Amino acid sequence: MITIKYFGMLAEHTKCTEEQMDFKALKLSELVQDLKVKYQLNPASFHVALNHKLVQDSEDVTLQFQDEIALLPPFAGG
Amino acid sequence: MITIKYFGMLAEHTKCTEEQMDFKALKLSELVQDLKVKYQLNPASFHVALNHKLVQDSEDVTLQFQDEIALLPPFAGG
Amino acid sequence: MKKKTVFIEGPISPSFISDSIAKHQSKHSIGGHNIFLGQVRADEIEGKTVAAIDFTAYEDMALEQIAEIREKAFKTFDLTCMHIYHSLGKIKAGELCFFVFVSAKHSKDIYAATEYLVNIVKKKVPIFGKEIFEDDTHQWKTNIK
Amino acid sequence: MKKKTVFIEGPISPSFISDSIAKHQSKHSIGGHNIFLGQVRADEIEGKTVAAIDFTAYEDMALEQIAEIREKAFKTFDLTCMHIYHSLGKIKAGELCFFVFVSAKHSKDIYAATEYLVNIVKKKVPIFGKEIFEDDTHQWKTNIK
Repeated sequence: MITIKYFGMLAEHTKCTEEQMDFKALKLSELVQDLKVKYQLNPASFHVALNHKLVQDSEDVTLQFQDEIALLPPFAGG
Repeated sequence: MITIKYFGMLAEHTKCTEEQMDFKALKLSELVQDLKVKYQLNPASFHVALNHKLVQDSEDVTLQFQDEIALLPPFAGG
Repeated sequence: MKKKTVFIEGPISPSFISDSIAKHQSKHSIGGHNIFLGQVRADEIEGKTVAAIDFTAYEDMALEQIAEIREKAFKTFDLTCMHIYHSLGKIKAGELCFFVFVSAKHSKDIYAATEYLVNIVKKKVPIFGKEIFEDDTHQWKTNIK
Repeated sequence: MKKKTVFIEGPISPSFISDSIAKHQSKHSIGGHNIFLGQVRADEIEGKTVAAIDFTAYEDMALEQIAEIREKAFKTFDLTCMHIYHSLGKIKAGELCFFVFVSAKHSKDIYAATEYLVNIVKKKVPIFGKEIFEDDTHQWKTNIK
């Protein structure tokens, strides 16, 4: 199982804060591409976190069982 | 009338917080010299304020009627 | 890494702040405290006025980030204590949403430490803010210019 | 020059601080506050421990100095509000004796403003402190090293 979380304006856009999908040994970049298509996301509008860490290059990462992915719009704390 | 005020360790040393003397058209430096002798003050231990302003060179200043002089030890606020 | 309480539901009250200050009065090695407080501004944006900001966070990630930030700040600055609190939920204009509190023996490092903590939390911690206008429309706040 | 209240008889209480913070919540242009608090340290000096500091001031001169400092700081830094309070009388270790509070629309200037105010008050304002040790002997505190 893979968990995908959405925050802020992305959760508003996807109308979803969290979804789960069956595990597949995809590259993270492939998953993100699928989500962009599914929700028509602007790639400039978010960063991707894997298991609570920002991912610099999602090409390099292959998903593991029980990974948690998060799509994060610009931060606005403070 | 001239008012002379003492603060902190100087007030402790002189056993006096405020004294008044008759007005004389002295230089401020002469008055300070008299006080040093009277109380055996260490000249390195204080600054002189005239009417609430620190005096850089008491040679340059002649006392005016109703002046307020203060002998100020090192500041310790904060 | 130890995860301390960071998120507070609703605004940070002045009495929460005074309680935090009072708790440090038993530490007799502390000579100076520095506190930053973030207050929600009633900004005017294209003729509309911000009435509140509704904050959400990716809490698990945020707590890990803040634990790392704390660790680094203790290495960088000579501090006795450090506390970081941020509100979640709807915080009205004039209310406080962010509280950073550092204490040290001497005051030298505390201003730079607070500034560092405030700026790095804004930059690195996944907190999101929906600016709600007086007419109930909204826009998403962003710290990136 | 307007002279504001600066001197407070006895320690500055945490509730005085929270009241000051609360008073600023009606100012909806403020986005950030920075607060410095000076706390009396139980320093050990030649085997003796400081139990309290007894503060006195040349109040007339101090208030004039602080009015000048305020005026200069408002010209130097982009601030909305500025408050400076200092205790007089005997302040025990762990109690607060100095409270500097600045507020601004944006946080950029507030850390430097607080640091400037704290340091210039220590340097320029005629406040005197008698460090009272636990054995009731004392020495005179000095900010000049």
